[in-house]
Amino acid sequence: MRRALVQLGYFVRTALRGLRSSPVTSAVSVVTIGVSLVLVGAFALLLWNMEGLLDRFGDSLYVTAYLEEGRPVEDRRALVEIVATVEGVERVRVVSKREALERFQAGVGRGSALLEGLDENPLPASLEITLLPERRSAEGLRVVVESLEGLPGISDLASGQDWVEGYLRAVALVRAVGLGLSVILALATLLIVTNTIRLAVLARRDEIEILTLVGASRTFVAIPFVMEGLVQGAAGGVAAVLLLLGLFRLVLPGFEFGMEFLLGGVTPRFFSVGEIAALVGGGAGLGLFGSAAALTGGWKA
Amino acid sequence: MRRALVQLGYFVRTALRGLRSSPVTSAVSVVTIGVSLVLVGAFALLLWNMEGLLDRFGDSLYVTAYLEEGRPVEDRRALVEIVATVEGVERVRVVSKREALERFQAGVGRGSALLEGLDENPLPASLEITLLPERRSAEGLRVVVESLEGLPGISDLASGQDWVEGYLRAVALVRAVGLGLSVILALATLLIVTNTIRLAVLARRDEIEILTLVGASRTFVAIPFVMEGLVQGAAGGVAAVLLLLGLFRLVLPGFEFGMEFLLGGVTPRFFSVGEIAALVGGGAGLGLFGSAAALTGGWKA
Amino acid sequence: MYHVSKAYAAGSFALRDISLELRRGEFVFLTGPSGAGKTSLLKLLFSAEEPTEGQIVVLGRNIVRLGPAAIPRLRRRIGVVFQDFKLLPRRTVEENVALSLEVVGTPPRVTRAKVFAMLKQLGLQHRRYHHPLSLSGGEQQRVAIARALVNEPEILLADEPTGNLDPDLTLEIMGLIASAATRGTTVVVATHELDLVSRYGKRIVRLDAGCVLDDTPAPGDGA
Amino acid sequence: MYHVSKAYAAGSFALRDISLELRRGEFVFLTGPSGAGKTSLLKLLFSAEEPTEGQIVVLGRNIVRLGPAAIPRLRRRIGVVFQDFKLLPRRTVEENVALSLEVVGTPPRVTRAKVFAMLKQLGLQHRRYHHPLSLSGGEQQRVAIARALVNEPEILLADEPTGNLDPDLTLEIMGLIASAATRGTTVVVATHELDLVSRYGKRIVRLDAGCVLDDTPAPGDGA
Ligand SMILES: Nc1ncnc2c1ncn2[C@@H]1O[C@H](COP(=O)(O)OP(=O)(O)OP(=O)(O)O)[C@@H](O)[C@H]1O
Ligand SMILES: Nc1ncnc2c1ncn2[C@@H]1O[C@H](COP(=O)(O)OP(=O)(O)OP(=O)(O)O)[C@@H](O)[C@H]1O
Ligand SMILES: [Mg+2]
Ligand SMILES: [Mg+2]
Repeated sequence: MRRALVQLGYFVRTALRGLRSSPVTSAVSVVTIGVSLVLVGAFALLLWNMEGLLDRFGDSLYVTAYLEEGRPVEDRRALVEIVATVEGVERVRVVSKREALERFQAGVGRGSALLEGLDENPLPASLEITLLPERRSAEGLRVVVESLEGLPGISDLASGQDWVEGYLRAVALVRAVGLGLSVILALATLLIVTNTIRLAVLARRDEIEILTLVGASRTFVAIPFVMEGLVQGAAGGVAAVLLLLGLFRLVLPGFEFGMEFLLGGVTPRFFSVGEIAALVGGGAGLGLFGSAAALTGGWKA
Repeated sequence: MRRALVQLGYFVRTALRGLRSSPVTSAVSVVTIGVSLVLVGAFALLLWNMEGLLDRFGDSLYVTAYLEEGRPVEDRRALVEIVATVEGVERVRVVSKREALERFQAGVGRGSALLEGLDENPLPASLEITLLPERRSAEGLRVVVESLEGLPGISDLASGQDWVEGYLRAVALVRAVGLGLSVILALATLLIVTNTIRLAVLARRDEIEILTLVGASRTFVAIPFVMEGLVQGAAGGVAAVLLLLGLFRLVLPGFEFGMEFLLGGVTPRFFSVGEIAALVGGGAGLGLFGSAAALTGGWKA
Repeated sequence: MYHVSKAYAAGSFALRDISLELRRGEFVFLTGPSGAGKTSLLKLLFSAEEPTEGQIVVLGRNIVRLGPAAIPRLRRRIGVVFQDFKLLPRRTVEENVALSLEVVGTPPRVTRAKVFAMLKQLGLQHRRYHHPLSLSGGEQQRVAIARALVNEPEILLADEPTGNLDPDLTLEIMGLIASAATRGTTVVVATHELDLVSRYGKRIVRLDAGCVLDDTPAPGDGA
Repeated sequence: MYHVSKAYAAGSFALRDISLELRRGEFVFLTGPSGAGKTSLLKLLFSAEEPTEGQIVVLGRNIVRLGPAAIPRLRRRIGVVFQDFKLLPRRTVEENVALSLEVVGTPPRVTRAKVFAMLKQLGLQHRRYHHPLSLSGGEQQRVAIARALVNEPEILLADEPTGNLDPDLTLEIMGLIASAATRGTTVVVATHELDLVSRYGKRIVRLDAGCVLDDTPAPGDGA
């Protein structure tokens, strides 16, 4: 016990001394880890905010139920209530005949007097039925449409099947590309960081050799190095979070104009506390893993 | 002259010897440069293909000119020809009354019998006027609309101003985010590469010190190192191109389904020969710059 | 202390079919011209190199068969003064000497006291916080000697321990090494300085081109 | 050859107010106990360190005022044997020796011939393609000497050039150095080996604690 404490003291002291006595090497490791995490973090932020964007698009994914003409208002209310309880439905909105006409005119073009000649509004009222996010798939859509099909008061259903499939494919594509790039980025980062630490260890191989000649066991040599890696990694993680925060604050206002259009009212979000902890922890893990790998791999070379 | 040749021979021999005698360090530099370029390259490919995508969306950015009813067919032909010569117009397509009705019905929903009760098709024929890519801006649109406004035979113009502005903002956002990420990525890559080479130089600082003690000038010491950097960088560049090509070939088929929806008929493109040369040259430049920077910065430390 | 040893390094023989036996507490000089194999022999004893052939028994263990975990344990019982010192350039003199105590887990307070005493004996206490690179050659050599002796090893291997020292210091340090031998430490000193060798009247092993030329026992010794 | 030199290193004096003058072609031994300042003095001559105070004139140039471009040029005219050899571990013996010819731009063929001749003189031709780390201490020292001599320097500074060599080799190498002196090279040898110093009957400068203790001219010399 006492000996373990003595050893721990030695390890901590040696690790700190190592950090102090090779500032360039340490700085390089910290910067490399930091930069790598900034890349990963920036990319993660982008992806997450794009997910938000996709969800937003998903909100305009709805089933339109055209209502039969000439039904009493009470019937329609009852219908809305029934529809709202159908499994998979998130929200129901009533679009009146009048509103339908306005939309149509807005869609065709401003001054269009297209339907003006008609004595009666030919467009029917309808229900806009939004699906729950988890139901936004071709399958979920089919289920909802089937549940609605028999209901009295509904003359016709339009689910924009094409648009839905296109949307779903686009989401899948963005997710896949994002995932692919994330994997490449993560692997690249891991490779770069372990390589950098391997070089840092290489620069100090004399030290390692001498320690083993004096009778130090592998563990005795390795622990301070690994601790150094841990500290450097954590420092890199903290630096990355600060830099990302700075970038986020700096860059955001410039994009707000375009952002508003794409994200609508959604404010782009930064990392949560847990995610920040994960980033710093990831840095520490990288440093730890990197130096451990460098020591086992590069012990001799 | 003779002496210069002798020196050049020495430099080349020394650079090659350096590469051979420190294989781990060289490999680390090559891998780091390669990985960095893979990141940059993958990102560039993504961006360029997204630009293609944006252009594609841009194709559906057109001005609709509704035609007056009851004009003879000759008049309409003449109008189309005139419109086609307006500055900024790329293409003109005639949408007949019949086609307009079909589109409308398709847009409202499949079985919709909405306009069936009408004895006459209320929708007018129109011209779809596509703008030249370089004119696809709010300003370009305004110019075209103004040029068209006076023309006889046109009853109304619809340019979907909102949609245009939204689209343009989205393009600006994607470009800005892409540019921002590119800049971060490029800086990060530069930083990582120079750092790695700095460590590699640090690992050989004894060599540098001894050379200067034997009377070597700075240039004499530096040139072989810089040549090594150049070779390492070029090797990294070649590796990056091969890896990217492999990834591109590997990943593409899996995405084709989603891709088709987004890109339509556009096949995602790989780098041109010139771009490949630029990538390899960029690697060589990185290596060169990195080692030069490491030598001047880290000469003493 | 060790039995038979036979070794060659990288194609050409550095040592050919050497057999030696050292007793516990013995003091042996190893001499021979440059390149004779003195350093190679010490490296074998220390298991810094493996013999190409033959067996070596050190402190009762056959080091040829030793696993990688056992080698550090053995090394902690042996003090070595390397011909090229092998000091850590980024640690102070004090920290360098403390190393051989730290690897056995000595508490910091004890370490500091022992290191200080040892440095004082070697006239280096004022260089305590210097780094090896800012020391003269002789001072570095003394730091290496301090590191080898501070842990009171059972075996002391010294490769040219006085090559960079002036005659006065040489005498002093040989005295220190000899006194370690009288405390029961087995001492092997490799050196060319024939004066030194002859002055002490100890056992002398002469090597040349990897062979034992002769093995003169200490004058007062019956063996 | 140089005039006044006064220097201290990092707070404490390594050399105090030294004044020396060497003539072209002179052979001088620099002796003194460990830490006396011998290496420091040689470093000053070689502009590896700058004097804290005073001026040093070497080969007609005041090296204190020398720009960074002129220092390499000066160094190419001086051969140095470092106490710790300073060989490049990743180059062969041949390449290490060739270095001092390559920095002056000697064509490869000439270089190879000169290097071979020099290695042969030092009995190292069979180690030509070895790396320094696989050489014995004495062999490394001889490589360092070969590198210093191969370029026929105008000044030769040798720091303990025979510390790792056996008596026979020491004689041989001192002969080589002495013959360089007879060819007009100014030679400064720092050493503790008093036998060596007394045997040659050359000028002796004794240093202690950074001061010149005495300066004995060569017996046959009127100065
Ligand atoms: N790692 C190695 N690889 C190849 N040859 C080696 C190696 N180490 C030593 N040798 C060779 O073995 C021979 C003996 O070397 P060793 O270092 O044992 O000599 P030494 O007696 O210590 O000489 P010195 O007095 O000069 O230090 C030398 O010729 C040397 O070149
Ligand atoms: N770079 C340095 N920084 C601080 N002190 C130094 C430095 N170099 C040498 N010294 C100190 O200067 C003094 C003289 O050192 P120097 O190397 O000149 O001695 P030396 O005469 O060569 O001794 P030796 O015979 O042991 O090699 C020593 O006490 C040493 O500690
Ligand atoms: Mg030896
Ligand atoms: Mg010295």
